[in-house]
Amino acid sequence: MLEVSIRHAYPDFTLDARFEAPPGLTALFGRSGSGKTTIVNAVAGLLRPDAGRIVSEDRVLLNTDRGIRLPPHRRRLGYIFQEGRLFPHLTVRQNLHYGAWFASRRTPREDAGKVVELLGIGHLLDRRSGGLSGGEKQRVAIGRALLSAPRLILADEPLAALDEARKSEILPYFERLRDEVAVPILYVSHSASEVARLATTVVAMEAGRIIRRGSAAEVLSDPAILPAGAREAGSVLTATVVAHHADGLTELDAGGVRLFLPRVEQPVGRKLRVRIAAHDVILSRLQPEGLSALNILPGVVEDVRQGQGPGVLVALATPAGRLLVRITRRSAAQLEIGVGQRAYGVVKTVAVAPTDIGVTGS
Amino acid sequence: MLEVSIRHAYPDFTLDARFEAPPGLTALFGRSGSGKTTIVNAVAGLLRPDAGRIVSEDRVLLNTDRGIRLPPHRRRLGYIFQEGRLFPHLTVRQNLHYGAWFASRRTPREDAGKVVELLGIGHLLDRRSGGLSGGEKQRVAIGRALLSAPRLILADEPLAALDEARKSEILPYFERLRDEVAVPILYVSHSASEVARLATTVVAMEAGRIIRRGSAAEVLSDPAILPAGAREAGSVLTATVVAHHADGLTELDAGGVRLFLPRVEQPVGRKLRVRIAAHDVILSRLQPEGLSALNILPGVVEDVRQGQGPGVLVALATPAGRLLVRITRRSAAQLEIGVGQRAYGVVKTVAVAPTDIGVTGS
Amino acid sequence: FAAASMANAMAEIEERFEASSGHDVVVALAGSSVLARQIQQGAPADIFISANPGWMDELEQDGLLKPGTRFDLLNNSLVLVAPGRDAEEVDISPDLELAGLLGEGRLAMALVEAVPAGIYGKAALENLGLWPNVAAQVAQSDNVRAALAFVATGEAPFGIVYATDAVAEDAVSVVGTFPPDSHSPIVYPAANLANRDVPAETEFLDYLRGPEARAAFERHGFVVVPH
Amino acid sequence: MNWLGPEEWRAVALSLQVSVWATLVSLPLGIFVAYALARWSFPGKQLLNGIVLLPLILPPVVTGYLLLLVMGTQGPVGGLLAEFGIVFAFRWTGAALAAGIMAFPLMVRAIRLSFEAVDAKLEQAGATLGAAPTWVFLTVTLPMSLPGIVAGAILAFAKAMGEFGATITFVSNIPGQTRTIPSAIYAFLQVPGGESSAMKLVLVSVAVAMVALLLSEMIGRRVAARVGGRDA
Amino acid sequence: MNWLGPEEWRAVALSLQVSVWATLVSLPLGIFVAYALARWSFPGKQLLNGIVLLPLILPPVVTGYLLLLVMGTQGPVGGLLAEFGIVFAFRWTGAALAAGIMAFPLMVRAIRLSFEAVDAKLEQAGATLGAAPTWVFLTVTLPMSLPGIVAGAILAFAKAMGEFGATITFVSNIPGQTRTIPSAIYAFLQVPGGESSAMKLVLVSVAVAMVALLLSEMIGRRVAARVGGRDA
Ligand SMILES: Nc1ncnc2c1ncn2[C@@H]1O[C@H](COP(=O)(O)OP(=O)(O)OP(=O)(O)O)[C@@H](O)[C@H]1O
Ligand SMILES: Nc1ncnc2c1ncn2[C@@H]1O[C@H](COP(=O)(O)OP(=O)(O)OP(=O)(O)O)[C@@H](O)[C@H]1O
Ligand SMILES: [Mg+2]
Ligand SMILES: [Mg+2]
Repeated sequence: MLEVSIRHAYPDFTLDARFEAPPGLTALFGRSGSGKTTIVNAVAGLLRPDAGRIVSEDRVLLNTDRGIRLPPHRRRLGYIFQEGRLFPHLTVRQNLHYGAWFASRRTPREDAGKVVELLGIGHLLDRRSGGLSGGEKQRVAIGRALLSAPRLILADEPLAALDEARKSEILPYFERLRDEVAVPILYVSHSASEVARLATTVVAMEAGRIIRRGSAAEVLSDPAILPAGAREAGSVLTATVVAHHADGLTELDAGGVRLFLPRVEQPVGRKLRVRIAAHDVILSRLQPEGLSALNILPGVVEDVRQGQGPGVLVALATPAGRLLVRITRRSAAQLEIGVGQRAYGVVKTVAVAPTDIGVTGS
Repeated sequence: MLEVSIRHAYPDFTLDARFEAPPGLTALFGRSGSGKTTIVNAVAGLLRPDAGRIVSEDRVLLNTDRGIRLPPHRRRLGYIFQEGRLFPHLTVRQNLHYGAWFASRRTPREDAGKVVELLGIGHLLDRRSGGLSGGEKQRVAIGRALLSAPRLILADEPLAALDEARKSEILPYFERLRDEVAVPILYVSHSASEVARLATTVVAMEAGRIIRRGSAAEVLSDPAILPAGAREAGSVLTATVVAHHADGLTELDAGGVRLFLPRVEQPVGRKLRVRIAAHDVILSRLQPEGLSALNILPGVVEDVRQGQGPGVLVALATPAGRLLVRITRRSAAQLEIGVGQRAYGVVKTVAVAPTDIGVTGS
Repeated sequence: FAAASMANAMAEIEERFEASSGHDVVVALAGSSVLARQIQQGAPADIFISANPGWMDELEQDGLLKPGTRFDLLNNSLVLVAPGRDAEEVDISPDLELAGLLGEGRLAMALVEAVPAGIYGKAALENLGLWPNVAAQVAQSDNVRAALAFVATGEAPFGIVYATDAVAEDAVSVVGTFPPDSHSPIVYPAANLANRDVPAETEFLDYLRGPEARAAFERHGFVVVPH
Repeated sequence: MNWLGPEEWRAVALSLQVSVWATLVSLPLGIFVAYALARWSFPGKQLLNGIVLLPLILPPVVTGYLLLLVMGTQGPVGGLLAEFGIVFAFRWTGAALAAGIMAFPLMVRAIRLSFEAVDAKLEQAGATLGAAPTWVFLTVTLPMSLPGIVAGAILAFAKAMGEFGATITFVSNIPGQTRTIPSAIYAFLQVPGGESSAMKLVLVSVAVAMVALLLSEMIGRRVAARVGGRDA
Repeated sequence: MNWLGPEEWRAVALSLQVSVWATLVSLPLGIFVAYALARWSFPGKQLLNGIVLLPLILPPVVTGYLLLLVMGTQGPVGGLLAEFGIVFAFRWTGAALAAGIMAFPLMVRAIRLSFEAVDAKLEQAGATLGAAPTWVFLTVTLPMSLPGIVAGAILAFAKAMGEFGATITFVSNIPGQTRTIPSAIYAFLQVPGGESSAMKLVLVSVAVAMVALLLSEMIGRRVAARVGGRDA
């Protein structure tokens, strides 16, 4: 449980945010300057909000009414800052171990070697932070926060400076923290696919206020707000690994429908969450044939929503769950889409990005 | 013309890079720590390479053989740093005008008001940089570089900290600089779609060396290197705006093939470059019917390349140009794809992101 | 404790006394005012030789002197000096055109209200009726040596210093000696201090009065007050 | 106030004059030397560093004496300057010179520290935006190190207010010309019973210095807020 | 070397002893006060600030005299300490005390400037990683401001080597006990013909200070490289 309720006024900007989030990873999502970092800083104790209450897993971090304000160093945080903030006078190794030094010896902690390997910073350990590249700095900052045995992780755009390949290596690690280590995580990101994959709860912000709070599927696919823009709408299906095939595909079962995805390194029987971007789905009235796309989800049109642009969002009730499809108005007209009609959602196997497939949280 | 040839050794890292790029925007593309910022710093004159020669548009910036080394302030740069580097003691306005102050009065310069509006920083002008959010800082840094009347723009991941909406507002501006103002630009990015859209030339790096240099289409779709990972392969088609339709679609002509895209705010007759990600194309042996996808490109299979993963890259020669299609091995087998066969590439209209459509450079 | 201006002489005397008596003497040198204040604050001093009777009087009033041990040890005389090895002598009398000789230049003296040499010098000039003419041109230093330095470097055309100082400085010459009656006698009183009792105290005081010490003092230009 | 005689007031005014001039005139040179020490490497750098520190190590009397030898009207430099009508000996200008020289090491150290604390990355940013090194210095380095410059100036001013040994040795103690507060205090302390007059002057000098200190703190705070990028 | 007599060597040794002790002992206090002035706000802060600066403003003689009054065996504090067997008056410890007090303003200013230059964001980062304020200070603030601390220490050391007025006033000029190099120089300068001996001592003292300066520059450079995040 993470409960946040903060009021704070800057000269030109007022934050008035209140949300509760179940255990797991809570993603803060919103445009530049909407107040994400401000919230994270308040949770970290680096900002004293004018008024507020912050509770993480029964630990009251702040309660201005009752005059409680835990100092930052007793909040047991792992804060990955938006701007790195490595200690310039320490080596990378010393930076990494800084937090562990202060953590109680009994806390279970991450294995340093594993984290270092995951982040690909083994060759940097004896360097100082001054000469590191942007991405290297960011990776060390991630390692430093993770190795401090935190009971609450704050990550402010942790992957923004990294290349795609590195991102897809690090993302599963956050999933593990969320699910196995069960550390609550407050995560800021501009990337819908990151958020969809990781977030238990998404909190969408605008100009200092919370405009929506809910599961990733709910919030990201809400055509009424589209916090990340129409392009980022999509549905999140839950599926179970059935088999790994020799041709590199993994077969999944989503409510009785077969889905084929590029190889997913998860054991058979594992439940996954698969994000399917609405614009990656093709809608067909007929059962498609002779197509390279392998995933065909039959369903019934549940809802048709038209926005201001040329796009129409169609919600298709399939056995695998609600599938969002974004098509053009013209297509909608041509196909004569209407609520209650049968239709097929076609998803290219390779259109589902590895970063869009994650293991499910609790 | 940008000619770069640099050798420089750090204790653990050696850069040995040489490339030439035609006028326009040259994108440096490569993993974290591959040496991109090092090259940009050498071009800016902030790093003295062990040996090298850098020429931009007939201006020799560096030639260690002939002992020429223009100091940074005479290189007439607009450098957008990876880490902002705003002047903390100046207001946002003063930061923005800092460079203009030193530029010769006769240089044509950008209109400050327009840039400020584009970047959405009008309300920040009288603030100091300390309290700005990460994205706000980055936007001011972009503005500061653009307003210094540069004759060479260096941009090191300028958009990494920004949300999608802001990105798609700023991208056209870089196109304008590239095409109308005709300033050479050296641009570092981890995002294939940014690069594909903007780059005249892409230079792919790995561990301090140039591994490939060519047009965006050539480099990004090269299955042999896939600098950004397989997911980022794609083709770049050139198309002309034919008409804007009332339903919000724009009709284009690409070598005689009609393409429909979400509304593109460009006048009829304008040539555009359209990036189509390989994984967004569905391959069909039959002429597809009853599909929501509107863009169907007939063609002949030219090449089939199989990588290590489950994917197969198929190159389809269409009247609109070479279209890359990424399908699974299984699909390839099912469809019995072979060189010389006729096939259809199907692209969802809404699958083409606004950030993937740009005006063509020279 | 001894006035700083006695440094050389005291060093010599100390050495001889130690050699002949076997006692270990420690000589602390500083300005008389500093030393007097320190004695007031309980400095571990046994004997005080002041360049200024005023400070000795003050200590006496405070009861810090062992009664009956005070005596005048040394005399000194005041001279007018000028830069150069052989400057023209002048006759120091009420008729001396000192102001005229100075011209635009300055008369270097020690502080005329604070430092003994300055006080004596001012008194002498007043007695001779010269003071009002030159008062505005006096450059005061914190000690005699600094005043001498002004003359030695030629910065000031004339200076009033102790004869002992003038003797040792090659770059100046004595152009006249102030008549002894133009100022109160320049004496260096010595006394045994009350607070501590070391057997050697009296022995050393006696030694100071003895012939060996007298010789040493005279070598350094002092005049020993006859007893 | 009538508890200070006109003589004393003259000393106070003179001290102020001397200290302000000593500080202001030496400031540009101090900034220059501090910058050279902080950013350049040149032969003899350590020597310069040492020379700057010299007045701190030498007993003030020695410094004063050296000044007298070099800058007196008969000295090599002083003689030359005298030809141009610049005379230090026995003038308040000489007192200012002595005070300035004694205060110089303090000023340079504080300023140098601040220069060293300025992030070279910001200076580089200035250069890429077309600012030549001098301009980078004026628009980035200097404003960013203002807190240190203010601190250095106030240290120098305080030192100048308290300077005595070198001053009296170099330019003597001439009422209205070179009798600064410390010289006056010294004179009072030399005579039995002069303590109370001395104390009054001490109080005045402390008060002046405190006012200067408070002012500098206020400036410093405002400047530091700016440099820290905060809106103030 | 035989161009310095045993007396002079004793003065040199004593000066070193006094200056090293004065610097080392006042360093922790200097760091503390500098930190308090740089980071805390408390009532009387400006007063503390002023008191620290006091020895710089007051003529050294006055400082020495005040010390004598307060810390002498007859003085309120000195008397108390004397009961515990801690005596400053006329001991080398007193010389160290006087030198330390005179050097204190310089030390504090330099250190304070460095503390102020440490980026508060890094201290915050330390706190989020579980370091309590004391630890943040020890692991972040202190190491990052080492260049300033070194600079402050060397300034203080140089000042202590050159300190004279307060020392001689407070603890007099007793050979082997309180006769430091400057006092010895003073004594030589007071007598006719003492200049050459004085000059020798000046040279020694300059040499010592220069060695200290060079050492501190070397340390400072290395430390600065580290703090700047460069590998050195
Ligand atoms: N001053 C330096 N000393 C030592 N090594 C350095 C220095 N500067 C850079 N390097 C190393 O050179 C390599 C290239 O750095 P560079 O900053 O050019 O990478 P980059 O391609 O910009 O990476 P990123 O995408 O993470 O910003 C890195 O491994 C870095 O650690
Ligand atoms: N110290 C401050 N003083 C004044 N305004 C501030 C201060 N700190 C933040 N703000 C303002 O508050 C708003 C929210 O800032 P915040 O850093 O929380 O944004 P953000 O959502 O993290 O944005 P980004 O994605 O760009 O990092 C911004 O408009 C910013 O300018
Ligand atoms: Mg932020
Ligand atoms: Mg980089």
